[in-house]
Amino acid sequence: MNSLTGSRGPSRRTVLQGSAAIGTAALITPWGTPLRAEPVRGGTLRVGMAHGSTTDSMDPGTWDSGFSILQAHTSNNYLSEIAADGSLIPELAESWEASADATTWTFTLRSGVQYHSGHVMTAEDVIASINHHRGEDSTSAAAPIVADITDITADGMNVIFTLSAGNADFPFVMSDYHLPIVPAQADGSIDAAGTDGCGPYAIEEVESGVGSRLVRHDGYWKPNSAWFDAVELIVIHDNAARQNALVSGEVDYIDTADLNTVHLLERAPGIEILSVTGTQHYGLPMDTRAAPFDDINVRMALKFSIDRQQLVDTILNGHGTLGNDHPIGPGQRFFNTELEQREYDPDRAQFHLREAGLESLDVDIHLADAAFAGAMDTGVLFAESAAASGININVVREPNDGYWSNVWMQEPFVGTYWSGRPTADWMFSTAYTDGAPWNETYWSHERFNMLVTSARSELDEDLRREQYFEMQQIVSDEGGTIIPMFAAYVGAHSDTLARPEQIATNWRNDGQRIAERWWFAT
Amino acid sequence: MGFIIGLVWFVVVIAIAMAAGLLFRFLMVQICPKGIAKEMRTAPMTASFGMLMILIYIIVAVFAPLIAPFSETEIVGREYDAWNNVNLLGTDNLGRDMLSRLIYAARNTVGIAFIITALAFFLGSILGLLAAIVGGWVDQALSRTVDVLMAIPSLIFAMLLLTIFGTSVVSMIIVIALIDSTRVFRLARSVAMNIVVMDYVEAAKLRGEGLWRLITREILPNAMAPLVAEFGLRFCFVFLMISALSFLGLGMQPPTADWGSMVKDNATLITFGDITPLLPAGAIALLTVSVNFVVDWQLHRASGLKEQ
Amino acid sequence: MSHIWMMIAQRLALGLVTLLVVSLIIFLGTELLPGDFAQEILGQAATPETVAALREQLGLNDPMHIRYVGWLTDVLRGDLGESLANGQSVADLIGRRLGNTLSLALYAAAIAVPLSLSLGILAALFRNSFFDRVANASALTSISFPEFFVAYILIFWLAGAGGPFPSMANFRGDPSLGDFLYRTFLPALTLTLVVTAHMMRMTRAAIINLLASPYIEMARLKGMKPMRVIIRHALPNALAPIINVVALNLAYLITGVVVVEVVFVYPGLGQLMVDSVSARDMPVVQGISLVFAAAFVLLNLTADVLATLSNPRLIHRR
Amino acid sequence: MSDQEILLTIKGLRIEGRADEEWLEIVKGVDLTLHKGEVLGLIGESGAGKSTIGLAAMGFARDGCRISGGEILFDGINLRTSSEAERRALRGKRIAYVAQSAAASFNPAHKLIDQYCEGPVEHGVMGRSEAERDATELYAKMQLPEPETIGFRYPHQVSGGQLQRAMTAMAMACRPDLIIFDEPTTALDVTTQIEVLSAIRDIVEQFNTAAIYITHDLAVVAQMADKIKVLLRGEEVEEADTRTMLANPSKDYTKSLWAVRSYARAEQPPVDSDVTPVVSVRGVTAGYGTVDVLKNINFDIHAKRTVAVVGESGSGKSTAARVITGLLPPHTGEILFNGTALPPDYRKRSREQLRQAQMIYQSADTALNPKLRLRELIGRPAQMYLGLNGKALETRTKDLLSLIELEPDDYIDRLPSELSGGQKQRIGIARALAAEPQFIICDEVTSALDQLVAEGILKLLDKLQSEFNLAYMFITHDLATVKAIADEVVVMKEGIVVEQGPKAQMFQPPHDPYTELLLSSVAEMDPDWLTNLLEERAGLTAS
Repeated sequence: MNSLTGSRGPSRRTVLQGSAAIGTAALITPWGTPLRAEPVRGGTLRVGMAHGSTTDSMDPGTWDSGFSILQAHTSNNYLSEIAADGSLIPELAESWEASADATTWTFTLRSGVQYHSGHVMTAEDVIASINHHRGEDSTSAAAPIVADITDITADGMNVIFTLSAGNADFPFVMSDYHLPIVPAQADGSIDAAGTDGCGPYAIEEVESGVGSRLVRHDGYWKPNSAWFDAVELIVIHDNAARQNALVSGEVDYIDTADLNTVHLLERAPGIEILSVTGTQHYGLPMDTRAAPFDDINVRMALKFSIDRQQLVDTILNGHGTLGNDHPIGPGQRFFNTELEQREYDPDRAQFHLREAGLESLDVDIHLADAAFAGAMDTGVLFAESAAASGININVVREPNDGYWSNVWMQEPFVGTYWSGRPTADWMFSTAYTDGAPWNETYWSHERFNMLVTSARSELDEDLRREQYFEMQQIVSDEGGTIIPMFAAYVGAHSDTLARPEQIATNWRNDGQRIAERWWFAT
Repeated sequence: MGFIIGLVWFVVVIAIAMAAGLLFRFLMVQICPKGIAKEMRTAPMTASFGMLMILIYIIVAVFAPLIAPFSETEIVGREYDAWNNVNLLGTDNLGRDMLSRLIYAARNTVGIAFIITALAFFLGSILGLLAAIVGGWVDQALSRTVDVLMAIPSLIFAMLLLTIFGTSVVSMIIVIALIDSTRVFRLARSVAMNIVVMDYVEAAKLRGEGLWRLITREILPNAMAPLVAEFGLRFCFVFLMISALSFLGLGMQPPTADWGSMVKDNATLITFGDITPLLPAGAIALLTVSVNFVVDWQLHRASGLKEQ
Repeated sequence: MSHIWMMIAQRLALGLVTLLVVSLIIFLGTELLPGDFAQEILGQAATPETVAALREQLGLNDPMHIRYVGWLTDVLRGDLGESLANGQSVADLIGRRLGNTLSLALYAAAIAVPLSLSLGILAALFRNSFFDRVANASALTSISFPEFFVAYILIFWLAGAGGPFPSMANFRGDPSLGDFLYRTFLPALTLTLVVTAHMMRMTRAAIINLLASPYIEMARLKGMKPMRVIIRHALPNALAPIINVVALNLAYLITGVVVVEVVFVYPGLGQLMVDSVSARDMPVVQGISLVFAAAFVLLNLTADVLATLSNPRLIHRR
Repeated sequence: MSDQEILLTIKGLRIEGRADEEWLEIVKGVDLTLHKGEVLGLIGESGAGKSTIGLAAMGFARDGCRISGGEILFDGINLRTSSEAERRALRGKRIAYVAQSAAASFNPAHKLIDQYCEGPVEHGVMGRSEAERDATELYAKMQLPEPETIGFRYPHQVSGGQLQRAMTAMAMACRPDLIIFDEPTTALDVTTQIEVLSAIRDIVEQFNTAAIYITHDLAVVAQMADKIKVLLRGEEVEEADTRTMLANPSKDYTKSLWAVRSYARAEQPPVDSDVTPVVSVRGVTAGYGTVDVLKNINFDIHAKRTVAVVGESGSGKSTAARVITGLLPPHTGEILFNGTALPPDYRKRSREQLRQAQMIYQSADTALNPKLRLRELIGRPAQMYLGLNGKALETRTKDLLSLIELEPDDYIDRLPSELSGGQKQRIGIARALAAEPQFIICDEVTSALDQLVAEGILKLLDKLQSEFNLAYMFITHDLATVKAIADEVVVMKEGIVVEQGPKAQMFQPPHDPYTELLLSSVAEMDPDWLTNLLEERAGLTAS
């Protein structure tokens, strides 16, 4: 049942969707020409995964680790998909259409899509899959992103979503990794422990925190994809062990290379580095309600006293770009190209310090490498560079264990990372608007909040751009987070592995679709 | 061929070490007052070498700021510079001078390890001796408590406690010392058990001596030899504990340099054949070996075995 | 012999009390950890609503003592409960991993124990010789390197590009014995290096400690060869401390090898424990603590029984 | 005997021992000749080098010692130039050794028979089963009970006297030409000693084995040896055949050794019955757990008097001391001190009560904390009880050192390890005196000492008693000591007082049978004493 080629590609009738490019590939290809060859079928792809825990479960509402997310995209399909070029394309939906105020969305489903178990996908499956995350007593991590959905109904192969407020970017939400389409049970729920899906590979066995093995789904509907016979995901926490496994040929691909030594890994024979910069960024959020961070000049002083270039060179080993204290990446659609890049400037930092009426400043920053890889070192370097303008930063090492519950959003000055969101609206309304669940700086800016709401349902592209530019300006100058760098996703693979010309930048592992898009070179 | 070169190096290093040990012993015999000189003369080569090394470590630790070419945290070059004229041992992952960090780490690591071990011994041996001398329910209560604490794997227990109490230096010292003290308790108690039956302890009890004096004057001096031996090993295990904790993300607070964390931070380099991480690891190993050489010698003297 | 059975019974009873107290300490410790399961499992994605809902669903809102007593009653009924994270039976989760942990411990012990005993005996025989000092110094050096570092060095030499061994000790399904021994050789060797020094030094010290005994002099005056004096006359009397230190190290091989598991990607109990602690997955944490504590108690008991059996004065009372 | 073939010749033997880093000569040129079947007694005080010479006869030097000069010829083999392997082949096979303490010298991990068979089997003299049969035979010859099965016991399951005999049997296993006996009976009770001595003498005679018999006890060596060599500080004093030596010692040192046993303190007048005794033991029954080690013991100790409590090991005499000191509260009965009852547990006693009763221990090695200097060892009781400090304490400490006849300035800062055995025991006495007590328990205070030294201690105790009006309780197994120092005697056996009364009465017949056995078992300086005694006892049982 995979003869549905006709419906591939964007539907011109859908609003906004066609131009939803969120980034261009920023490929570092030291070897010159990209790899290209006719894809061939066969072989077992063995992937070394940096993140995977014995507490991982099959329930989509709990997916969090790199392992869960890659496995999700390998064994499941979603309503929409972010293509390698960054555009949003339909996957299990053939097309979608919005009402004029963008509050009602109608998704037309692809027919005849087969699950690994042999069942065929229905509209009820979609409703059950999304409803799994909704409701008062939802325990899903995706609960906030589906909170706006007030109703879902089925009409044959159409599924109609009613939203509480207009959202021009709603189809993007449907590509979220928590929202795979899985079979509904008789009572309208889904089997949270089940492994069935309609993605390119079927889970053969899985052990949390250890790994899993998936075999090709013969009935997969998507043509010219899923070239491997099988995929093995192996959790290898230790950086050195993971790299050893790659170098010694025990895995073909590792999703995370140790940035400290990536330059050495690069020299190893037969190893290629895959480095893409997208939306992932590291930040140092300050609680804007707490002294001294409630003073905008103090925040500005800190923003000027961090040496961004040094961080990119040292912490990222060059695999990233400078951040400008707002969360929108240079490749994204509404990236503010007019905003001046903030540089390390001890004099201006001192100026702002004096503006705040301070001679010197002593602050604690609470960090753990759980915040992001290299967070501790970032703190150390920050402390060194800030010392020049009379700012004493005391780096407090917090345990990795429990960092997100006890330190982040608890202590006034911490570290954070965001893998980013495909749209500016999604990003801003997740972590910057007043009352957003993860507003980590407790920042409240009237004009900014107003702009977010108005831009969300704004249909005019230019007006929208103008508004997003202003939002970035506001966040950068007045916001509570120092965002010094956008970090590349750095993985590595053996040269026996061939990859398409364009690599997705929205996420690591070729947009988590490596198993579908890559193949073994012959 | 590599093997032969390695062997030659090995022999050369051993020879230099032996020569240094001999020279040191000779010097000490000349310099020291008569009593110490006499003991020094009995020191075997290994012990002399060990003492020399310990002395060097102490000097390095005490005079770190004078010896180190750069400061502990200063960034002086780009990251992972090779060995060169300015940074003799290259730079670390942030571009700090490796040699300077090694030297400062001597101060931090040895200092903290010493405090931890000393605390563990203070706690463990006092309680162990108390249990042995008082006996009865005090002994039972203490021994059973220690049994329970020892039944929890130390690394996991340390992780648990450090997560609860935070990873400041103080809590690290207290937590590791506490966990280590259970091992010391067991040893101290079993050693003391053999001493409390001695007539001189009975005599002291009959004299009406208090507990404190019984412990400090009658038992402790006679239990010193095995305790000192254990001290040598425990002292070194503390480095490893800190290092393992650092591996699990709970080590020393940066930017403080300590060998355990330095091994951890640079360890991945070894998989590319870079020997930089061997330096802090070697520093730990050399101190371990040195301390234990001296301890072995002292034990040998205390054992009364006369053969050489 | 009856007093030995008495001792075993007594110690087992005491061991049960130890397990109970350990479970209580671990429970309280995990409770004291900042954050609970609901927060940890949702991580950065947690919102107050979802956390509250998850707590409600898993019964985490019950008071501490009720949860502990509930857990305890289940355990006494032989039910270790289910993982909060993925609903799997704790017994199953632990069972699989315990097998792995025990196999690796056994493998390492099978190399380390004979090796360290022989080295210790030889060092005692050739005490203060060049051999003794080199063996001693090498052993000390090997324990003074952090475990993960030893592992990296071994991987660098023996695995990686061109090395004969795999750098990962993971395997799928039931490997053949040969395959198992081959794949887990490096972790076993790492552990061997870590524990050998302690046992070797104790063996050497325990033997040398006896060499001043009159019965050793007697054996020498009977014209016995030095090797026979050590093996036949000193060793049997030095067994108690040696057995004790072996037991201690075996316990370590079972309970303390999380770092080696991580480096060699070996699915053992240590990794499960660390993950479960950081997720506050209480039933799993409790289950593993019980296994670890039981291993410690049983090994100690075994050591004491063996030490008793090795001493005729304790088995054959007058 | 001298017409027989020479077995062992030692000429100009020099042995050095290491102290700190120096080598000191401990045997300084000793000559020795031994014929086949001959028994030589080596006698001397501790430090005379007798054991060292005995071992050197096997070509063996203890760790920390080395043979530095002279010649050792055993049956034509030069033990100094032969290889270690050659010497090893001789040891156990042609030259055997019987150690002082069989309990310590038998390996606790192996059965007696295994240890017996090891020598013959390893030396290739006979096979295992033959050796086992042979062992049974020798055990029977050594008059061990149940000779067929006793070998299958572990050493700790066999009594001390039996062990010593089993060890002699083991030494005989390869039928050696020479056996070195190193104080084989010193650790035994007197009654056991006789059995062992006679067994050894019989078997040596039977196999015509040559022997070197090392001891500090003249009376014992007189029974065993054909000739006697007296040693002093590594040098020979004189050598002669046994009878000559006993009757006519030529050197002063030898004479002084012979004279030791003559000391006896002056007879004390009887105490008035209305004087309150210092210590009074009333109906004491005590023990460990439910087992009573003491059964209804009564005796009094008066000021300026010495009560000797006599008995063999296991008689309960030390337990009595523990009851009096309060270490072991009795089940029933009480201890009166100057007429008032003491609390049974020492922890309940007042500091004053503790001060009044002091104790001197048998082994000064374990009774003195090896890590404390004399200043603190002796000064501490004075500081504690009398509140002395600083200058006063130092003066008092030095006075005490003078009292025990040690030069104060020289000794006050020494450690116990820097003293000789006798000096250590004096420190024990000084420590007891420092408390200025009325009553001192002396627990076997002389049994670990050489006789000359022991006599010095006894004299000192005697002197101190009259000087400070002390009451002594003297625990001993040695009747000679009793004779020397006691006013009253309490004889104990298995926790019961079998006889008690003034000394004069005790040493006069009629005796309790046990007292009689004890008295008759004390070896005398008569070469025929053992033979006569055995004949006498045999006659008694026969009739």
